[in-house]
Amino acid sequence: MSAVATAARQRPRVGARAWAFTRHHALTVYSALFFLYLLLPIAVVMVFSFNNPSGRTNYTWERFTWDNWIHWDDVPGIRSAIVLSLEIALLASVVATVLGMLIALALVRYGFRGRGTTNLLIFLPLSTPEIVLGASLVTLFLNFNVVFGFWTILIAHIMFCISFAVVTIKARLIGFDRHLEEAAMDLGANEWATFRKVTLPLIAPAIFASLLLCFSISVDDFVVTYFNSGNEVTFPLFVWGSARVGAPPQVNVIGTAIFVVALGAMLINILLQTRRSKGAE
Amino acid sequence: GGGGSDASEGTTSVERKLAKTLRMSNWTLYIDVKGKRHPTLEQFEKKTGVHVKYTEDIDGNASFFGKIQPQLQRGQSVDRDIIVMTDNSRYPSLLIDKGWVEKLDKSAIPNMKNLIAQQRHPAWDEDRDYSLPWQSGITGIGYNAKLTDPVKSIDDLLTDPKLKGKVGVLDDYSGTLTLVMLANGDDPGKVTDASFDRAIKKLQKASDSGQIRRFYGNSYKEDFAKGDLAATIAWSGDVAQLQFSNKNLQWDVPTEGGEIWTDNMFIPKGGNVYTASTFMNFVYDPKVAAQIEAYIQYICPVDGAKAAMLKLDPSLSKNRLIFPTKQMLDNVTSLDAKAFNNEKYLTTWNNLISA
Amino acid sequence: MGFLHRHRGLTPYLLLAPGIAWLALFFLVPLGFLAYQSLESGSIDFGYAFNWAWGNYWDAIHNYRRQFIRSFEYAGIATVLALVISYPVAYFIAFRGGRWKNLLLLCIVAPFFVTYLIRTLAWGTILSDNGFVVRTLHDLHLLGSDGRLLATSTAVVAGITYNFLPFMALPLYVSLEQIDSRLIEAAEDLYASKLQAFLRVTLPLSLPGVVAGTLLTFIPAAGDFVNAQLLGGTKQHMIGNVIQAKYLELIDYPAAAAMSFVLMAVILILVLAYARAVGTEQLTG
Amino acid sequence: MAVESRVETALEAPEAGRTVDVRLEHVTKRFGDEVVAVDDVSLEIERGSFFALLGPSGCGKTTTLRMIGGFEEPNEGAIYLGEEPVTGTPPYKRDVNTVFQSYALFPHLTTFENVAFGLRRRGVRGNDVRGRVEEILRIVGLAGFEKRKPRQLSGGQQQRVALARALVNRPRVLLLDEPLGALDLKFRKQMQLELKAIQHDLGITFVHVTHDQEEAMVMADRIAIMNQGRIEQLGAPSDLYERPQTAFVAGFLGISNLLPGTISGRGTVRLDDGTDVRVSPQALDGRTGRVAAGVRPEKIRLGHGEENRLTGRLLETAYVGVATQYVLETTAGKVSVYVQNSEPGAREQAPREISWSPDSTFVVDSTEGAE
Amino acid sequence: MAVESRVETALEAPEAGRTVDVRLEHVTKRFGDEVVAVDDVSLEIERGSFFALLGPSGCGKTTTLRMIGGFEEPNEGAIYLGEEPVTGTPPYKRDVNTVFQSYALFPHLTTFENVAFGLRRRGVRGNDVRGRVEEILRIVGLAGFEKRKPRQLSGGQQQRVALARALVNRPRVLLLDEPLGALDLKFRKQMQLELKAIQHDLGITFVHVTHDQEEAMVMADRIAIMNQGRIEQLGAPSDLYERPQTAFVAGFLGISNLLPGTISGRGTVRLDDGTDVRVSPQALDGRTGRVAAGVRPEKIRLGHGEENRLTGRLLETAYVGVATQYVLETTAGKVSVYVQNSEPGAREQAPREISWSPDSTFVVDSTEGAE
Ligand SMILES: Nc1ncnc2c1ncn2[C@@H]1O[C@H](COP(=O)(O)OP(=O)(O)OP(=O)(O)O)[C@@H](O)[C@H]1O
Ligand SMILES: Nc1ncnc2c1ncn2[C@@H]1O[C@H](COP(=O)(O)OP(=O)(O)OP(=O)(O)O)[C@@H](O)[C@H]1O
Ligand SMILES: [Mg+2]
Ligand SMILES: [Mg+2]
Repeated sequence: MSAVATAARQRPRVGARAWAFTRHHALTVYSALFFLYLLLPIAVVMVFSFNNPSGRTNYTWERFTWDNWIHWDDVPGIRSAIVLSLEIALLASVVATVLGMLIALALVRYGFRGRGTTNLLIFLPLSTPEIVLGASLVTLFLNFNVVFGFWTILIAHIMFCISFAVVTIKARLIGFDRHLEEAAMDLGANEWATFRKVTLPLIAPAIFASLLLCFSISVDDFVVTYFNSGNEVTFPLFVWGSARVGAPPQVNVIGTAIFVVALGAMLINILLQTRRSKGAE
Repeated sequence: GGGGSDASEGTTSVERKLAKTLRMSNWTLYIDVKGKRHPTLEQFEKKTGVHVKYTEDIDGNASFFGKIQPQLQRGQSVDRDIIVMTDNSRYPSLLIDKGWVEKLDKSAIPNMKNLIAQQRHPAWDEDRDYSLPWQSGITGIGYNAKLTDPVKSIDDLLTDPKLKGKVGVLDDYSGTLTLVMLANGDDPGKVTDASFDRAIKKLQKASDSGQIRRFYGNSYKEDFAKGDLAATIAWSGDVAQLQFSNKNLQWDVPTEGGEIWTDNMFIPKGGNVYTASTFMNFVYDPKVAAQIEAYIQYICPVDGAKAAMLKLDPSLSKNRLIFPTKQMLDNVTSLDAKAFNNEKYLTTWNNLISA
Repeated sequence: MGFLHRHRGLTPYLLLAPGIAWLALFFLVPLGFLAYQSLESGSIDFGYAFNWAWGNYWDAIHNYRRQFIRSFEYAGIATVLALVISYPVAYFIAFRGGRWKNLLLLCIVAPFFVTYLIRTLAWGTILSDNGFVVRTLHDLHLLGSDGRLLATSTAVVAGITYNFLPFMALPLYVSLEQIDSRLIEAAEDLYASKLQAFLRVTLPLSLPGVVAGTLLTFIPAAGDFVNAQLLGGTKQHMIGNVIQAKYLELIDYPAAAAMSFVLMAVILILVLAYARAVGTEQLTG
Repeated sequence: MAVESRVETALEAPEAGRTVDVRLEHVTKRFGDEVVAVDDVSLEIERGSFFALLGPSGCGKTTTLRMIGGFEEPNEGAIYLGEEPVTGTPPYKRDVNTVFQSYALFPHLTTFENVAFGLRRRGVRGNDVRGRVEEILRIVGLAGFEKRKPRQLSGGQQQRVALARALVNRPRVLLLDEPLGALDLKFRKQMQLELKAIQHDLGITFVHVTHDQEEAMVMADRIAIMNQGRIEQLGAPSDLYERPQTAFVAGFLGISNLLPGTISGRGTVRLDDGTDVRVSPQALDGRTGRVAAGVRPEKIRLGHGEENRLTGRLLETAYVGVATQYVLETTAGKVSVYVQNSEPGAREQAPREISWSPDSTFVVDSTEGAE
Repeated sequence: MAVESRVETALEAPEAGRTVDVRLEHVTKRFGDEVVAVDDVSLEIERGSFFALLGPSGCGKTTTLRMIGGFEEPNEGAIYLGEEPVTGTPPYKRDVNTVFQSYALFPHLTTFENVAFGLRRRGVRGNDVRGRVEEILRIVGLAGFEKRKPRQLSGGQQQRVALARALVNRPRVLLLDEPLGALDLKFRKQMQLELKAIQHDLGITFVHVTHDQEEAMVMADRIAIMNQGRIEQLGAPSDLYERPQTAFVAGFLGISNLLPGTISGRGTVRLDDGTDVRVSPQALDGRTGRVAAGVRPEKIRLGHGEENRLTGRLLETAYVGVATQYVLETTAGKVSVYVQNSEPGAREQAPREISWSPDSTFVVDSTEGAE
């Protein structure tokens, strides 16, 4: 192969490569911009967590300080609020995801009487304005003389998270290859083992997505929580309440911290996994 | 209004014995703070042995009322001894009319004598049988001196073309209406259909023309601080805080007059009257009042607090947004209590702000 | 387990039982109270009485048609925007995410761990009339004469879009992630350009995700009030705001309840129409 | 040896009193209103035997297996495993393992874990698992592929994982749905021997779906030929091959020449061109009237050395490795002849006369159904 | 007829000056660090020819096709379609269609829409589409299945949809990855004829991966035998069969007897037991020293009629439908013999002497690689 021929052969190839490269990266660049857009306000929140305002309002940048981070719980009530919120969000997302998954399995896998109705029932809580959702639940609790507090908040959160879980997991189950479950049963796995060893790993992305969604809905809910919280205060309640005087920078600290901790934990997890799989080879 | 239920009958002031715990609900960050603690509450505990379960779960009059209303309606206890609600809303009078709050045990509140004169006889609770002020504020006009000449009147605010789109108006029924009515030369203390309509029309015009940026809740502060609002109807206490960061932010009572509002302590049905009254008495001690005031910096309803403040923080005692001058206090009024519960007015108002 | 298999007809009901029981008790029963309430009349001062006050429904539809329409308009636009914005990213994570998939997913959701108010405050800072963004847009003559982004309908729609992105992106990801890339290869083999392969194969196969995402976005967005409240101007209020005001400010519980039912009914009708359009199997599995 | 043993078994008539392992009684399976995938099928499979299901694409083989495996319930009829009816018994309670036509490998598990799946479900642990999985992977030629995920294997390798995954469990009944279809001839032969050895050693009952008749003929004790959801004929391989009952079976098992005619006497069929063909009397099986006389191409000799004879004109010649195929146009119809390529150049002949023995002649009802 | 035409083409030597349609130059494809799926493969496929890729499972056939189709980029080397190098050219810009080994049918589309997919992408509309799709569905025997979704089809039916989906586009090059593997013999033969007819009529270049050697032999003009990513031998079918160059090729294309020995003179191999085997001089191909002499089982005759002879003891007999296989233990090693079952009872013989012609004898380098 002469040099000329080689060069001639390579020219269009380089062009094609460049084109493919650009296109490949168009999506990457777009995604980067998307995350920038998504995370931009978080960056602002983060910046203002280091602000040292002279008054009680944290609206404009004044001076840098570490104080807010060092004394992150120097605002009475903020610590118990965030702890309560995290507890509720964790429990609610897990329970709602489990319940939602079961409903999704029933809806996708089986034809049964009442399937259409069930489907509609799933959409109803989504379409109910939060305020009446919260208020009417109050009526129920009052009728049964339930003491308002942790449990009523949890019940409410699970209630409105279920629909999100069902819809998300259903989106995955619809494309699921049933032959794999048949194969598992054929190999002696009962329903539960089949679910654990085959179904669950394959719908894991949906479970994870559902957990994330439910967590974020729960941890950010204000209206429904407000009505059913008794005199417990969750983090959003604290933040919305503090709006009258102006939220202290500690609120930014906590917001940033949840974000950073969640991301950090995930990052470490991924790196460990990579290490482990590399080590195994 | 309906009478109280059986459940609350037994817990009236008959028993003059302190409970173990006092349950108080208040607005967020609305009491003095030092580190992670509330000195006033600790002092009270030390003095009386009553533990205060203090919850900051009130974020709005309407929403808090909506939250406790179902229980009160059923005659159930709301598990609170003191709640704090603002008198420029319909809720204080509703609470009283419906019999959802207990009478104060005035004998346990000798310090009630320190209540400033202007606050002694509100229309909705003539003799302060059910309520006692916690803090007050004045609704006036705030402006950003860097962006505009001083805005002294509501008419300027709502019509000056230089301010177009940079004017904030509060979605607060009482505050905004009072100011506009005063500007119209009407008496807010005696609202008539005609004066109400005039006020609404004026606001509607300003809203339609784009003069008003939007009707704000608490969030006006942020836009004001950042300069998105050149002038706005504003609360004195807020501007007092904003000034620390931005000296250009000014506030004044409009020339035609401003509105005063007060957050009042109530004892909801089923609350422990004696313990609650004892607490009220405690915070009406001028020294305690000054200590609270030094932190929250609204307008203190306690006579003698200014004197006490002089010792605590002289600069604050001079701040007329915290200790308003007599002239300011003479120039403020409040809205006709009857207007608060007028469904027609409220509907009209809401149609204006949630267009 | 053997029991399950023997009574296969029962299995779906057993699966449904806990979740549906939860919804029935904590949603349907309260909804019953709400229905009852929606037919009451009276006022807070004089009490409410049940008297088949169907007029509440009529009033709801009649007096607030504008807000109803606006709600669906905003929710619709926001849904389409969210779909268009997040589809490529969901695609990117599903097909190019590799081992970073979960981290990227978390990145989509994590901003929402920060309370809405704080997030919106931050947007307020970014999009302030005196901020960098508005000034740049101004200089590019991309902004109208009132020269602002906040307190406009754009701001409300953008706020809804932003705040509902995860509800769109995650279901999309979930169904994109399971598409067999060999099918896309097959499409390309059959002369489908990248775009056509996407339109004819990837998109239809991700339809369950699209349907899930659009529903999870549109339905709650139609009842949303907080974005209009914090980002809107004087004329951007949605039906959620009206219901909020009816309930809290006017303490007109029957009206609020009736409006909620009207809202729910309209939403369900739209959902059914949507299901019919995209094929019920996508919706119902 | 395995091949040898097969021959023995195939020649034995099925004895009475042997245990039946799988029994289908009037089983029908419909999909929707229109598709009848399996239509009133009855069959018995003896314990430890090697049963092959043969039939054209879409005839209902997979559906039959799926019903035995427990993945579909029949609309009508009953299925027995051993003595027990298994309607409603879940797959995991049936001591049956399946090699799926579509493999159905678990995409999230490695080759090793795919194969170990069944063992683990039955509580086998640790080194036992390792030993057995590695053993079976070695047998299917996949030693060294333990860590690969299914997506990283070639088609044939995937099929072998599917095979190993079922074999490793040593179930009572093994259902194989075209388990060797993606393998090359050489390896397939090797696997056939392995399968026979396993069947022999462990006494497993094999139900084997294949489209490779030769495979069925070599391996199976009994073969069922299905067509359009029904069983056309069931019997030992040589029976089916040498004495097909229907034109479909004759045509399905290799090429056959079917010459239409009428039975003209004891042991004689008069073809439509007037030629008389001698057949063994039992081949007539009591038939009368119009029939077709059949003969396999490889049973025909070039030249006139045998009793039944035809002459014709050479139409086509094709070289197919082992043999050469001639197609002649005769007065009785087109006839194919296979001649082994014993020596190079054998295919250059241009034959005109052919002949075959009456013993190689079979008779079927009519020519409809076979092309 | 199609078969006839094939024979002609197969016998012609590839002429110089014919256009090359597909060319691979030193193509290597690796997966990860360890797997070399395709290893320095070079080949040329002429326009309109039928090229078969044959090789054991996992040898790299699919990977080769996927590189031609554009689904994988080679790590090294270049691929040309016509005169153009196609590195980086996306699949949809290559006038190449593929029948995927895994079918890759679109699950959301009906049979009709699956088949119509390619046509619609190229702007064919309305009745044209309907006509062409129905025509091709008829050819693959799926008329009436238009409305079914892939999951409602049997395995073989799915494969036929995959075939139809590629065929209907009449591309310049058609890549078929075991396109008939799930079909029964009879239908497969029929489809083979159809494919040849289409190739003949439309001048499409076929690259056909199959594990069925007979299929390759019957259909292909040229065959490449791959092993472990490399091409072992490339040539016309009869060349490969009758003159394999390596033991692997000899062993892969059907059973062959390889008898180790040493070249002892012009046209003679002395086997290890001392027997001399005569071979044609060109078969030696210049080799010296140790080799193996090979002969196909079907070229061996029972009795001593031919020049090369061996005697031995009968070990096994197997009946395989068309023929009977004998395995004899001779002094030179085990020898398989195929004898056609010309008449019933032929298999009862117990042969001791075998012989074959020098022309049927080939010579390969050594016996490693073939069993
Ligand atoms: N994605 C992959 N990752 C790693 N190895 C792979 C991958 N794809 C294929 N291989 C390996 O490359 C080799 C060649 O695979 P290929 O699919 O080309 O085989 P093949 O000749 O088509 O085999 P078969 O006849 O079984 O289909 C095999 O050993 C296979 O395991
Ligand atoms: N889920 C289904 N819905 C409708 N028809 C079906 C379904 N599954 C199979 N069929 C039809 O039932 C018939 C039998 O299918 P089956 O899979 O048993 O065939 P098969 O004998 O295994 O064929 P192959 O050799 O092609 O795999 C076919 O005509 C097929 O189209
Ligand atoms: Mg099948
Ligand atoms: Mg392959």
